[in-house]
Amino acid sequence: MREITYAEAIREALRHEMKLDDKVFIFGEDVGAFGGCFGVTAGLFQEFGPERVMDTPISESAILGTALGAALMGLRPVPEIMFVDFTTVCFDYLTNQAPKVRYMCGGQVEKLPLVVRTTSGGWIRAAGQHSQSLEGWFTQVPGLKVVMPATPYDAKGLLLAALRDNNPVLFIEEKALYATSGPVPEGEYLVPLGQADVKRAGKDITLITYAGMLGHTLAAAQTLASAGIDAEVVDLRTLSPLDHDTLAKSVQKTHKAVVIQEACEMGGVAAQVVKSLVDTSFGFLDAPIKTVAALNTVIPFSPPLEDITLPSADKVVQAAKALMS
Amino acid sequence: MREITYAEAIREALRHEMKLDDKVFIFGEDVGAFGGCFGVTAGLFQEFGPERVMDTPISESAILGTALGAALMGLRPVPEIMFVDFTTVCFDYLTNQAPKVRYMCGGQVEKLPLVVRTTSGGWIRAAGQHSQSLEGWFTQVPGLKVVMPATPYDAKGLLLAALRDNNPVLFIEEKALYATSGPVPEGEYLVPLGQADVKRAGKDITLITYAGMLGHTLAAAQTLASAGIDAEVVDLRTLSPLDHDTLAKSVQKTHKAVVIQEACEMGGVAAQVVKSLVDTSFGFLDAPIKTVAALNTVIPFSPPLEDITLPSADKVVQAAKALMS
Amino acid sequence: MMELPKEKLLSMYKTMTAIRGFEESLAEAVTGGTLPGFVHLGVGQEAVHVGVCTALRETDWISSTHRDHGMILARGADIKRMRAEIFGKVTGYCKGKGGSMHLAVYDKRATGCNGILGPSQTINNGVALALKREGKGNISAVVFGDGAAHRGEFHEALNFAACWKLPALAICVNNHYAISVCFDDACSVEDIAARAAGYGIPGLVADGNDVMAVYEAVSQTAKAIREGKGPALLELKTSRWRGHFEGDPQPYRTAEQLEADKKKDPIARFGLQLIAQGIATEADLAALKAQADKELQEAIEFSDKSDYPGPEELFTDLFYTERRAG
Amino acid sequence: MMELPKEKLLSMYKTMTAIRGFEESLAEAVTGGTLPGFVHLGVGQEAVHVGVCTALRETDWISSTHRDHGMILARGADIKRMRAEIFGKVTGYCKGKGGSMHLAVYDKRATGCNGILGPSQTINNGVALALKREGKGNISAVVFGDGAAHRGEFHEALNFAACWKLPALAICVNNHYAISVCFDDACSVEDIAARAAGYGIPGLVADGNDVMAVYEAVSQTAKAIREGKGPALLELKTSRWRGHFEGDPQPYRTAEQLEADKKKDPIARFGLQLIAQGIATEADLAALKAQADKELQEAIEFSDKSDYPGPEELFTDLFYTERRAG
Ligand SMILES: Cc1ncc(C[n+]2csc(CCOP(=O)(O)OP(=O)(O)O)c2C)c(N)n1
Ligand SMILES: Cc1ncc(C[n+]2csc(CCOP(=O)(O)OP(=O)(O)O)c2C)c(N)n1
Ligand SMILES: [Mg+2]
Ligand SMILES: [Mg+2]
Repeated sequence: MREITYAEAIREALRHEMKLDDKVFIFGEDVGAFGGCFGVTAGLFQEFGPERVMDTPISESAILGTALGAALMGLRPVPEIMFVDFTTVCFDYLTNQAPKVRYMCGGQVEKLPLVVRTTSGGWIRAAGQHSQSLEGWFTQVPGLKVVMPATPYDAKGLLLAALRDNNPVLFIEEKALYATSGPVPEGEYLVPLGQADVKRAGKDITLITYAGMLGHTLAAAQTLASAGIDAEVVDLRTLSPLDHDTLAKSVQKTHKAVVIQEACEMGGVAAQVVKSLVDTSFGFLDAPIKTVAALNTVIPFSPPLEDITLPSADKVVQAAKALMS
Repeated sequence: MREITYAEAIREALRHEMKLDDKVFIFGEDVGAFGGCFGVTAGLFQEFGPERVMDTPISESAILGTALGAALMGLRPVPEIMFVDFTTVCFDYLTNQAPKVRYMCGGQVEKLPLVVRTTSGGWIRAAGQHSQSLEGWFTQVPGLKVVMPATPYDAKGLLLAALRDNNPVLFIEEKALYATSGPVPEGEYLVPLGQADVKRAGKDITLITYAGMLGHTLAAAQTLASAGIDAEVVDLRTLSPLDHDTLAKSVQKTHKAVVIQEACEMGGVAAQVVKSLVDTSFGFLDAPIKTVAALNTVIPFSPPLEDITLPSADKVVQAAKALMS
Repeated sequence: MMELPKEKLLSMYKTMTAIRGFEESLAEAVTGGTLPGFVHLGVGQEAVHVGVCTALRETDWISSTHRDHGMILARGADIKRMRAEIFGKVTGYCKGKGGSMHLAVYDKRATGCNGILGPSQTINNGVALALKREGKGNISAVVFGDGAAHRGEFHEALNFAACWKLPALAICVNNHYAISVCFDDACSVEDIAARAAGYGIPGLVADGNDVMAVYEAVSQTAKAIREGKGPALLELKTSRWRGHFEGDPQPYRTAEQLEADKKKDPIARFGLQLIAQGIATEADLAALKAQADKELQEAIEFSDKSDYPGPEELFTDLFYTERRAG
Repeated sequence: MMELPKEKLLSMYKTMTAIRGFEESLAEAVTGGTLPGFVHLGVGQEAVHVGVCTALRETDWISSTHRDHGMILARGADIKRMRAEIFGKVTGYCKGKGGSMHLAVYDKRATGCNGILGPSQTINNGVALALKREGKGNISAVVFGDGAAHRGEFHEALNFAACWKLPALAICVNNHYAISVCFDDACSVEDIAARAAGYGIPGLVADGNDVMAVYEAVSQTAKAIREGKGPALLELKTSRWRGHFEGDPQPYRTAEQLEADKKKDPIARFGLQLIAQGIATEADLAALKAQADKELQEAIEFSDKSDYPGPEELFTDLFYTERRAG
């Protein structure tokens, strides 16, 4: 199969859906002729014109409010918030508004097709306010779906599924993955929301991860294999709703688990994963579930410090080995 | 000891500190002559005047921004956000600003004395946007302390400690507790931040809770006692930093735990507590840790529905009994 | 006034009395302890509700505030289902899940109130954008208070709407108070409408106690918007007669102030106009009020007899589910 | 211009060249691949930096933007520690933890840049409030871009400051672009300063490429603020010469536009003024530039030789800790 990048896969999903359905439209800061801060929407303005791909003022609340109003009217907006770090200035829309409006009006609004795209993660030396992994806030919100793809294949398939979902979806893309490549079918396919994926089968220990840490975790699994440890790697893909079943199935087989996330130890979804496994699989666990995560500090600018702050394949290997011994 | 209400205890702490230190000042919506939406600041405007107790326009971002700027300059602001549900419109200040400013400037700012008071919780028939328990967002933020007192005694002592802390503190008060009474010393005393409190000693099972659910949990413990189950009740008091030691100590004694929170199952701090216990005390656990929490839905207006959505003493009893059998 | 047919004018009067009766019956229910939660009553602001809704087309959209049961009634909503919603009954418009603070009636294109002040102003842009694409000359109006005009959303929404030339009408109902805080202490200009200058859009002030003045101001402003001239800001000056919420002791204003406000009673004023212009007699007006009272009684009975939603409603409507045909 | 002593004028010139040299050396480092992260350079905006800082008192406070290394340099910060910070070294002002986007120099009362557009505008009110209480006539200035003027904070901050009559000066540096988005497409009025009308405060526009015009506009506006007249909004029109960040290919503007902008070079312009008025010769100016270049070279060496922070810095400064005496 042809290989394209994660960024191209996302663009392909957007283009596909925009061609099919003229209710789908994109807007946000610099998404137009500029093609987006990370180039994801490059070419779409040229292809679909200024009615379908619109630049906005720097007004994140107005971006999401406009999107929500348009979705209420049956359009299918795909607004972009440049960095997930900026969701803090339009947080109400992702928590009190979009996820609640249908419930609070007793279902008078039937569909609410709203996919908010944003970007996450570190390693670009952008310091404390442009490097965070903040998905853990959003997985606490009933009524909101949260998706974080780790591969180009999943990025395209999950985004297409999100665009058809008729619910508010927060679609978080990993900056560090944009340039990574992988096989992606040309045509249409959906990766259903809410299903985790076993990215490597194994029998000795389950490594649970998502988004940018998948690559590091697979590398760790490779290293562990050469040390005789056969790790299973589960990619969550959708963080809310969490796929409790796939997690349980894997851990009930391996009896051990490490959760790996780029978010800091006190953030992210590690705690929710641990809670899920304690709930479903306590009797199957041979050892405590461990977490590999960023340190509980602000992400520092200085490159050597950022590198120690964020998690690494090495730390995954260490954590897994400690559990196996 | 004399008994006063939770609201009076908070007011007493504010008054005490305002008398001692004229850098301390209060501002927010309707906190002035009106005395605050829940009457907590009643009388302070009259006592300290309009320079120390200030009404603001409905501009939550400006409230917290002004507070942060004043704190940077050495004042000791105590802004109020009327409902924790409204932190969504000033979220950046509680996540990207106050908790990070000292770190990102490498400690050029030494003290950052900023206590943000707000209110939490349901049972007042205020529906989906005025009834939430949202503390779980804030306990994911390095650099921010989060406090939620459950008794008048703790409310006063914790607030005094927060006001002296020189760090940003989010002080979340429980609406349903304002009118509840308890013994409170007249003078000054501090309840240190970061220390949980065993509110009832017991040997069979640990019930971990905080804020508004403490009363329900103590009632459940009473019921359990008559069924021959001796429950220990731990009140977290400070949610961030979490007191891992007290939790571990209790569970290593009882071997069983239920976490009780008013936040919905996917929110709050239950998952972080479970993660902490798995980390510290896995080998001591006889049974999975269970959670009693609100349902994963929007809090409905209709009273009978709200009552089923929120957790109750009954559900605590059921969960504890299920673990004991 | 002659511009509107007699029946329309009489129906406006009736709606104003119906709104007042509706609100006063809620005040009684609070006193009687039968109404759950808290309600913000719009007594004194009926000219705003009826003037605005008379000027808008049925095909326009409108969102309003926590003080605007009246706006939704004036939009033509069923008073029975309104009452039931406020009492948390399953027969309410939102099946009892929203209550007073989240009342919305989508089939009347009234998206109702938002519990968070501000967002309705930006959401209005999205509705307006959809209407612009539809291209039928419909507009979307957002109604908000003088207090809510200080939220950041006010600014982001108006600049955005002006840049995109959206058919959006921002209506600020200035009743001079935001809970206890007097407008003069929370705003550095006399008229919120003055802020329109910052966006290059029209900014108008009208007497919010005069239903015909409201009607005319909204009609004219809306006309320009329908023609594609972009958004506008309209400020309606009025006052609220009751506390911010029922039970508010109002230490922040004097009995004299309140009495002066009440002298501007929009219903009495409109009644006098109708009589002076020979459109109605006192007896006609009394009959309209009696009719409204009767409908209110029926609504109260309907609501009282209705059930609360059952536990099966706890999770419905949270996520989209395919509806069965038929 | 005569108002300022000759040494002051020459030092202003020198600072402008120093800022440009500093920024250009960073551009080189980006090209050379030695600078981590991304930087936003202020080349072309030196008149803003030096004009503003010359007009303010040392005891005033100022916060600025991601494009304002120059502002902090103009405030008198040590160029060595500035460079070191931008390269993530422990000798930097923030021990390398902040970098370009969070550079702050508190001992010069320059709180620097905020990575989130908007909050600095409200935070400025708190600083101003403290200065008002102090009562010494000091003011607090916040500098933000034309793009950031569309965030809700702009509105909340100005209304708040106006209500409380805070000694706060809002300076909008309008360089006509927010990343790729042209000001005309993101704003419905010609001047951000027009928005002052919505708050009843002065709103002024000045030529941001003319250092003396900036100096005078800020001085006069600041004077009124010091006298207790409340906040003001000042807009400085200028342009940025380089991409939004280094590496930005700038497809959104033509080479001709850019050349036209560069013709307004604030440094060349100021130099010509100084020569025309007999304050300096070309040789004097060249000598000032040479001196600035030398200091830059020293700063580069200092930074290059400095260490990165060690792991012991990972958690320091996150929470308050008592400092030991001595
Ligand atoms: C963001 C936000 N802040 C505060 C509140 C609490 N609150 C509800 S109504 C109100 C006063 C609103 O005043 P105004 O906009 O003038 O409307 P009025 O009540 O006068 O009709 C306040 C402060 C809220 N709901 N949302
Ligand atoms: C709330 C927020 N939204 C978006 C950004 C991303 N961003 C950084 S700088 C910038 C453009 C700013 O334009 P302007 O304010 O005009 O300043 P300039 O870059 O022209 O100096 C944007 C969109 C941000 N940092 N914060
Ligand atoms: Mg009002
Ligand atoms: Mg700009």
